[in-house]
Amino acid sequence: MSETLKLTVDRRDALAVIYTEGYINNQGGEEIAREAFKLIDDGVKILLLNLAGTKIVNSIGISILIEIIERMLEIEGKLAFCALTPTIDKTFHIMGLTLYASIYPDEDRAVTELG
Amino acid sequence: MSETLKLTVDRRDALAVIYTEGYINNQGGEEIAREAFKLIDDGVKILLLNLAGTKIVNSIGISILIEIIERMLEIEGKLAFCALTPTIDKTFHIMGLTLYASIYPDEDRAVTELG
Amino acid sequence: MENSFVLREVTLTLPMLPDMEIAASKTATAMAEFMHMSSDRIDEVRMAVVEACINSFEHSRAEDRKVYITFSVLGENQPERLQIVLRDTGVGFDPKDVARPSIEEKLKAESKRGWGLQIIRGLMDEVEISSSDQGTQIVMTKHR
Amino acid sequence: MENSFVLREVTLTLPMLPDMEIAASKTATAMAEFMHMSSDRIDEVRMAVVEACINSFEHSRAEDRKVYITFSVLGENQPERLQIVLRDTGVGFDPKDVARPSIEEKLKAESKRGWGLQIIRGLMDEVEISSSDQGTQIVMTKHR
Ligand SMILES: Nc1ncnc2c1ncn2[C@@H]1O[C@H](COP(=O)(O)OP(=O)(O)O)[C@@H](O)[C@H]1O
Ligand SMILES: Nc1ncnc2c1ncn2[C@@H]1O[C@H](COP(=O)(O)OP(=O)(O)O)[C@@H](O)[C@H]1O
Repeated sequence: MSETLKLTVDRRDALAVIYTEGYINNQGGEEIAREAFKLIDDGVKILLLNLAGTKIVNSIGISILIEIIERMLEIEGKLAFCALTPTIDKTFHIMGLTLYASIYPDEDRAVTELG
Repeated sequence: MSETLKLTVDRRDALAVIYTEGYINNQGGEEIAREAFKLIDDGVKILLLNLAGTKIVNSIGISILIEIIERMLEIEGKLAFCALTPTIDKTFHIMGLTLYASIYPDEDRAVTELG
Repeated sequence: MENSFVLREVTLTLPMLPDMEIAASKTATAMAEFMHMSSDRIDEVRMAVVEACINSFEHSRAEDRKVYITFSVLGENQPERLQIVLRDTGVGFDPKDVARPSIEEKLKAESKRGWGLQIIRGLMDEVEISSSDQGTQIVMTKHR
Repeated sequence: MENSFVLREVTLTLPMLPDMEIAASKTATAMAEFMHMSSDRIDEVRMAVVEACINSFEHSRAEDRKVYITFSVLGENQPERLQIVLRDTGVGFDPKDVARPSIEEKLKAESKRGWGLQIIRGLMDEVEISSSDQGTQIVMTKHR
């Protein structure tokens, strides 16, 4: 009955990209985290979240993403974001997420710089 | 303060195409009619309304379009529509507009058949 | 009438002002999307809501200049239908007095208007109108 | 406080149920579009409304399980600002007790939550909260 988030994963050795489509709320955030932890356990050190398909998020969903940042700090990996709407970008700045996760305008730029 | 309709006109001799963008309500219908009557006075016999940019209409707007059909019957011209959303298409059928105006899926098809 | 419960219900009070029917249609869209109605059917609901709103705006002469709308998702366990009740406190009318419009007649007539109720009945699955000098209520239902 | 009139006002009553914040955000969008707010600013309003709704859903413990929202377009002649008043009849809280969250602290903490009010304040132009054991009201304003 609820808005559901679709995830697509593109694994490329040490880098993986997760594409989201839909609302990142409670469940949405948990789904992303579940996928992210699986990838990290599987050796992924750099994780890029491409949010091009997400136009709306809430703070519950985003706070779950902080758990991924925490884990990345432990393993000296990196979480990055790309293709954010201006409002999601602004929200990440308000929260200070940008201190621990890089934001790129698009995937090409992200992959080049994370590469 | 109100939702405004944008119109673009492409005049091609006896045929003219009016492209709409936005809500066809009272004012929207009147703007279309004004443009249509100008074109008819100017010799246009076949008028195609391409509604690809219109996702919402109301019955007041559409009833104004009936005035264009009336005028076309007088001058033995023709009003046609293309690129309707399924709901606008259904509404035109409910109203019986399709008895006096042809509906085409897209502009290419319309122009070929109206040729 | 099917056996069913109200799974959720949202009410909206709108002023009778230009374009406010769009606000009603967006709230209807949210409710219909929530129950996973197909996008074409959502669009039909949207148009019916627009028509019902402008009828109240134009014809009700309600002194409070307001339309009251209740969107209810009905069903036994799963959402089955969206019921929209739109109410005004205007002068009312007798639906039996409203002739079914036809394009032939309108082409000859001075006024081309009079399509709203016809369109609402064509786009919704069930429509019931009750009206008196206390106001008008239209109950429209669309199955998922 | 600027000198101004209510140019239009819409009220919405929502049940505290999953995803109902989306219905609120769509109604907000309709009002903001109507006053020709830019699409980026509309998006910010949308997000603030979502946050305010889920705060009431999650924390208010209101017995009626409802949130009451009034969207008002304010201005002298032209629409100047959108004011959104969101009210619940819950247990309330003291905004002074809510610490400003920081990412450093959250990274170490068990709960990563506590961002809603911070985000609302960051996205809206003016925010005022009044809360008692009778409920909570948040008044949020965004200029066009
Ligand atoms: N809410 C209402 N209050 C009073 N009269 C109404 C209302 N809705 C409809 N009517 C009456 O029914 C008639 C037909 O309405 P409708 O089919 O929507 O066409 P139109 O609005 O174009 O006249 C209206 O002209 C009006 O007399
Ligand atoms: N409507 C409300 N009713 C009761 N308490 C509230 C309400 N809104 C906020 N609060 C309180 O303020 C705190 C901070 O809210 P917020 O910044 O949105 O973060 P979060 O909701 O993640 O805890 C909440 O944890 C809650 O204690």
